[in-house]
Amino acid sequence: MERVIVIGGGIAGMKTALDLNRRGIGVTIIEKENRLGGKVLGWHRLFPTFTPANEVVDTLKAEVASSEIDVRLGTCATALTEHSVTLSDGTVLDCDAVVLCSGFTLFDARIKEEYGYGIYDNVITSADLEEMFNQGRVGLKNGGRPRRIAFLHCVGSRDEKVCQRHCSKVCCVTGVKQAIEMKKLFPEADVFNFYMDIRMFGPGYEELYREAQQSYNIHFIRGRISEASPTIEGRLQIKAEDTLTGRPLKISVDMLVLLIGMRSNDDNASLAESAGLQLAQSGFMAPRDLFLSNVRSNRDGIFYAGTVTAPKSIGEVLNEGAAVADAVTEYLS
Amino acid sequence: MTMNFFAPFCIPFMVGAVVMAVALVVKYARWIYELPRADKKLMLHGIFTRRSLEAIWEVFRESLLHRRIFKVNPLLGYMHMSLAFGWFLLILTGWIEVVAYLGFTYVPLQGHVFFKYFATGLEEHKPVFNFLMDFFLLMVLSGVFLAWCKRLYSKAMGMRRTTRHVLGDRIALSALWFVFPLRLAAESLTCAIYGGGGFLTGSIGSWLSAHVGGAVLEALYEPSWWLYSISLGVFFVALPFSRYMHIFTEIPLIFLRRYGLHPREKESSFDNFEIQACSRCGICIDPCQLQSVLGINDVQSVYFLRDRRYKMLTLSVANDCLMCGRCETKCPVGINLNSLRQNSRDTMRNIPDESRYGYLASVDRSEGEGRVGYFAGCMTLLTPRTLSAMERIFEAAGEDVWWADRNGGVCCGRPLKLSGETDSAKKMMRYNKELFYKHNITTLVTSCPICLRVFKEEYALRGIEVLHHSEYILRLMRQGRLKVKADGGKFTYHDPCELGRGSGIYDEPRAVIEAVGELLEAEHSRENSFCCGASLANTVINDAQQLKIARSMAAEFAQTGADTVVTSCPLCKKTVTRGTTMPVKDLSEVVAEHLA
Amino acid sequence: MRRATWSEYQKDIADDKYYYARSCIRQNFFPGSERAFLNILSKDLGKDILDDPAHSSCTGIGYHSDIVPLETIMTVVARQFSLMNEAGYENFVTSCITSFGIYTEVLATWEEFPETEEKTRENLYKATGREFTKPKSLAHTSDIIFHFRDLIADKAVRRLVNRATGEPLKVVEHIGCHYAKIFPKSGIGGSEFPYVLAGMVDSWGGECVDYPERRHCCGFGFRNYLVQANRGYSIANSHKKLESMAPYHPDFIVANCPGCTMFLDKWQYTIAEMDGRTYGENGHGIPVLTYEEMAGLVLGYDPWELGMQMHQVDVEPLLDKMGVDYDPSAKYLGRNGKYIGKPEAAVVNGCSQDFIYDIKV
Amino acid sequence: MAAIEWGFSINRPRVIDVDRNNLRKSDEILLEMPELQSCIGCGACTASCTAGNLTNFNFRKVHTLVRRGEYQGAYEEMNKCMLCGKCRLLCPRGINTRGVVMLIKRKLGDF
Repeated sequence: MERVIVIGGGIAGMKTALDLNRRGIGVTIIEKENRLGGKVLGWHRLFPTFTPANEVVDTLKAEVASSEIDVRLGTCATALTEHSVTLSDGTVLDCDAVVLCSGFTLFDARIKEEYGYGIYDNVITSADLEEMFNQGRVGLKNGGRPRRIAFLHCVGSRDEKVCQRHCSKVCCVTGVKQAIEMKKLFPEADVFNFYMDIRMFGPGYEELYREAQQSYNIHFIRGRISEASPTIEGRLQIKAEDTLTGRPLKISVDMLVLLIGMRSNDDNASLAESAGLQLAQSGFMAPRDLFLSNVRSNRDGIFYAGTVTAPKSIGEVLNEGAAVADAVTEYLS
Repeated sequence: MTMNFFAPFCIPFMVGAVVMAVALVVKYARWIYELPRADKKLMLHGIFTRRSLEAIWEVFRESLLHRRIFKVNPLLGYMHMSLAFGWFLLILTGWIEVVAYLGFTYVPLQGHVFFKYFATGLEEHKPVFNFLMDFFLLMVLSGVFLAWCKRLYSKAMGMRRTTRHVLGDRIALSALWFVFPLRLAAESLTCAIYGGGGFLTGSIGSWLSAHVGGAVLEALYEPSWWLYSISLGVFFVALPFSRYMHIFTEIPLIFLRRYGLHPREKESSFDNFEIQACSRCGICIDPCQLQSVLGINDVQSVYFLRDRRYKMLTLSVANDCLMCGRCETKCPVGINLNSLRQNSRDTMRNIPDESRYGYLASVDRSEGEGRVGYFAGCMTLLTPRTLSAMERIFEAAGEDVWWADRNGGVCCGRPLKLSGETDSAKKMMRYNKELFYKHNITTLVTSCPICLRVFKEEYALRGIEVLHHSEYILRLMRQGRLKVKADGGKFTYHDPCELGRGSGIYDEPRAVIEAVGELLEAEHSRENSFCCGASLANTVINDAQQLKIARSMAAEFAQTGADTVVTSCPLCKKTVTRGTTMPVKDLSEVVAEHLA
Repeated sequence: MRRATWSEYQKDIADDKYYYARSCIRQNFFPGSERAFLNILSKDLGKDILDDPAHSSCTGIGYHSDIVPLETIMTVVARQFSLMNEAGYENFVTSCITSFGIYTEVLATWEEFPETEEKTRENLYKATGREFTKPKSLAHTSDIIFHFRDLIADKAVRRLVNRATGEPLKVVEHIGCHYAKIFPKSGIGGSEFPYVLAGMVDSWGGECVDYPERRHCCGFGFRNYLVQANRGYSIANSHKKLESMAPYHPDFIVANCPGCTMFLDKWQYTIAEMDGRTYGENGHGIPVLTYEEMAGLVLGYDPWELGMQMHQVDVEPLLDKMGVDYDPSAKYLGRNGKYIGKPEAAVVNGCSQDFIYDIKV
Repeated sequence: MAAIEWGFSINRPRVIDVDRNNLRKSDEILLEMPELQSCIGCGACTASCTAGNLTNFNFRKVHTLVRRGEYQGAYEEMNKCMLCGKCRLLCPRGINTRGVVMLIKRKLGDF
């Protein structure tokens, strides 16, 4: 029986493995964490429908568990060719094809130190906020209810200063979704979203954006926050330009949420080198082309699915899982 | 024979009658006293002319017979006529009856009203009066019956909606409902005990005396007259403070109108006559698209007038009106609903500001040298096809044109006036007027009915003929300067409110369309045409509501079987386009496409 | 404040043998500070530092005011380096933040555009017959004090604490814009959370205040100040900072840029005269210190020796708080005991406006 | 006041200080017309504006400032509007722009 190794046990990896397995192909998933699920595990609800994230992950996990897929947790790939994958413990696994589903890394907001993440208590990231939602404890560090909340879009995206030129695509709608969730939790609070552009690319996203504005009275200010400083009341003063009026603006908020972007994994480069793969300028893996071979790498036998090639939404990632299974099957036959 | 014309039960009636009389006199005297000087002059000049005679004839027709309601809705007309004219005849015949029995002697008012009660001792009966009085009573009762039905089943009366009333109205209404049934009861009981009466009261009386014991009849007799008197008294007291004020107010209104009085740009005392002449019949509710399409049911003219009368008018009610004029054409009292709403808005919003629009002073972006001026209007600048079509038409006709605002001009002022900022609107009007004079034009053509209306009504342009482009195009065609060829196209036409009901221009655009193709009328056209919903007069409804109106009104066009909807207003064009998938064109475009 | 990232912004600072470049503003407005710096280095710390009389202004003010062209200033900078080479030193330290910015910028420009360095060598040679090599290290004088902050702490005779209460003094540290805002890597702690002054304050027992406008410019802004009509912009910046820090009741302000020290000090005087508004305790201004003065006080220098009588805002309230012994009568006596003149009473020093301007109510 | 002729004064900051601004009127306006919040700043209103063609009146900017609590001069600016209604025909978000003008004037004027 042919064997395909899927590197990464997030939703892309699981979907790929399931679709291959369904076609009678032996699959091994290699996941560096001690559980399957990837980044989506940390998410609470999904835009734009507020579907609980675990509905997606749990379904996939249950299907994987009830299948014959070989899952190796707590280990990662350090090198690969189309016929083998070397694990961190030195083991070499042989295979007939490899699908790289190793996803992305969340941007470390501490690098944008002007926003004070890790320095001021109530500066958090979008991922932290999802974690708070999951734990059911949303609020200020001191347990208080925020009266004013600011969201900052494009932290670690579209920013030459941190070498992240690309757009992370999903943060805009995440910001809108989280703003609505915060407004629902704290109806008395004013919510301000600071953005450079609002990119509502998917179905229902624009509608959600409009709903946020009109039904939830969320203020959208076009301007990037330049800095956050503490105030004597323990709030955060943030500065931005309200570019639509051409005036600088400052405002004190109780909570600043940084919508952190997706960046490429640090080990993409070494993996690429080991297998002779091409990297995009952004550091993500470069597929053979962006149209007919968008799940194939430049080397036969090595495939991509999910955010290893670029930021994507969950729906798109799952589509790629299905697409790559098709491409691998074609390759093996 | 001497008769005593007093009984204690008369007191409620007498008090009511006195209160009503005093209230009416005080009100009318004050309103007339407060009339603007110019209005007083008009009144004095008109009183001793045949206009007064015409007014009397109109009072008979409208206040008693309610001819206009008949025209709108015969059943409703009959209801009003039977109540008003029937009651009038009852009173008139009653007086004649008293004279017939007693000769010309002084009989106090209650003596006339309760004659049946006081006249039980009469030896001879005059059956003709018995018959007539019963007949008229029956007539009124039939009206009351219909009124009851209207309350309960307004649809049966051909009205989808009926007015929701304030407390005072409900009291007066209830009293009125009971006046005539109680009169019937009191008179029938009287007949049962004392005999007499006509086919109605007499017959019921005989039946009662045959079937009901004498003691019971005796016990009911006095209370029935008391109740009758009380219901009359209550009604009279309530009348000047309720909608029933219209019964009397319509009479002076008809006279004043005949003398040439009308509502002005600013609120004036004359408005009182119009406002209180409103019977709140609610005929204005059904034509209102805000009601029929959007279900908004507290802003229609009837509510507007009510709120204004009781000084509880809010901006949101005053502003929430398309001013399409559909209700105005239906109003049986002929109240100038739009003018009243307009001057209410003025009162609520007009803030004279001398410094406002100071920036207009040096603006002149016009071009061209012709004696014919073309004013596109702001909206036409957003429908450039109209603009280029006009250009081709002018060229084809060899007209030398002065383009007032092709490169951006100053608004005509009507939108601002519609919002109530009357004095500021005047500044724009003054600016444009001076611009027209400066360029020595003799004809002013506009393709925007909104502009057209204000040019005609407010600008008072001496030596400049103002034409809508439909009129102008038709004139060119009739003069032979513009040749068009018909190609069998099927068109339907939407009457813009400001052009049709607003300026009375219905035939010209139709004549133009018929010259190039076949015109298929929609179900609602001319005076009955719908508003597109985007009227500048309404600043309250939102975009979704505008769209809903547009869709509902445009649905009719598809049913005509036409290929193209034609209209002659840039705003209507934009709006109707949103409401239908059919192509929508301005009249000028259609003409330009068919130039020979 | 948790300065999580400052340690990522470190730079190499030489341990000894410095070639010293003076600051135009510092030597004019805070002459005692430069002397104190030289004394601390050479006497207290026993370091070799050369105060070369042959060096000149870097012409940075002229450069930022569009009066001195880039080529000229590069040549001036090259001459300073040449003098340093001639004196046998490799570590260039400059007293001025503007100069520090200029040297950093020029070195970076030469790095990125080598042809400009060639041109400069040519210009310098043509003008003076000199040649030069670039310094091994470039540091601001506050970097040097920061470098030796723990040594100084060891030798300290007093700490930055309130003698009466034992509480640490609340210090507003203000970093000159050209220290790290142009090249974040050139400053200790980077541009967002510079640690150069905060490190001194921490080591010497004080407590830094993090207030909303901490990062804001003092308002010097060269052309904003130099053109009288623009001074409204300049003072508005100091005003904004002072308004923002006032609620924290700082005991003093310390700055590493001579321009900032001067403007935060003198604009307090102007604001008080204009609006009657003061920001310190008891209707006084907030004393503004150079880091040399702060170090000098810690090391037990006499305040008048440090030139603190040259401040617009009186420093006595601070000296009292710190328990510094000083002779009030010696304040306006110069080095030879000669009277150097005394400023008029000022609102910023607690004198009422009515008194000064004889306002008849 | 000061007897010294300084030749300059302390410039007022241009910053929109949301903390210092009183947002009550702004909140009232948004409560009455929540759709105003859905403005995406495309500028179609201002581009088509009849008054904006003749003056520096910028409807988009004025209402945005009002939403931030900057009321100074907003009434006077809105008074430049002719209420002609072109902007309402163009607004991609379907905002009742004429209603907004009237509402802002009502809230910020004295009527």
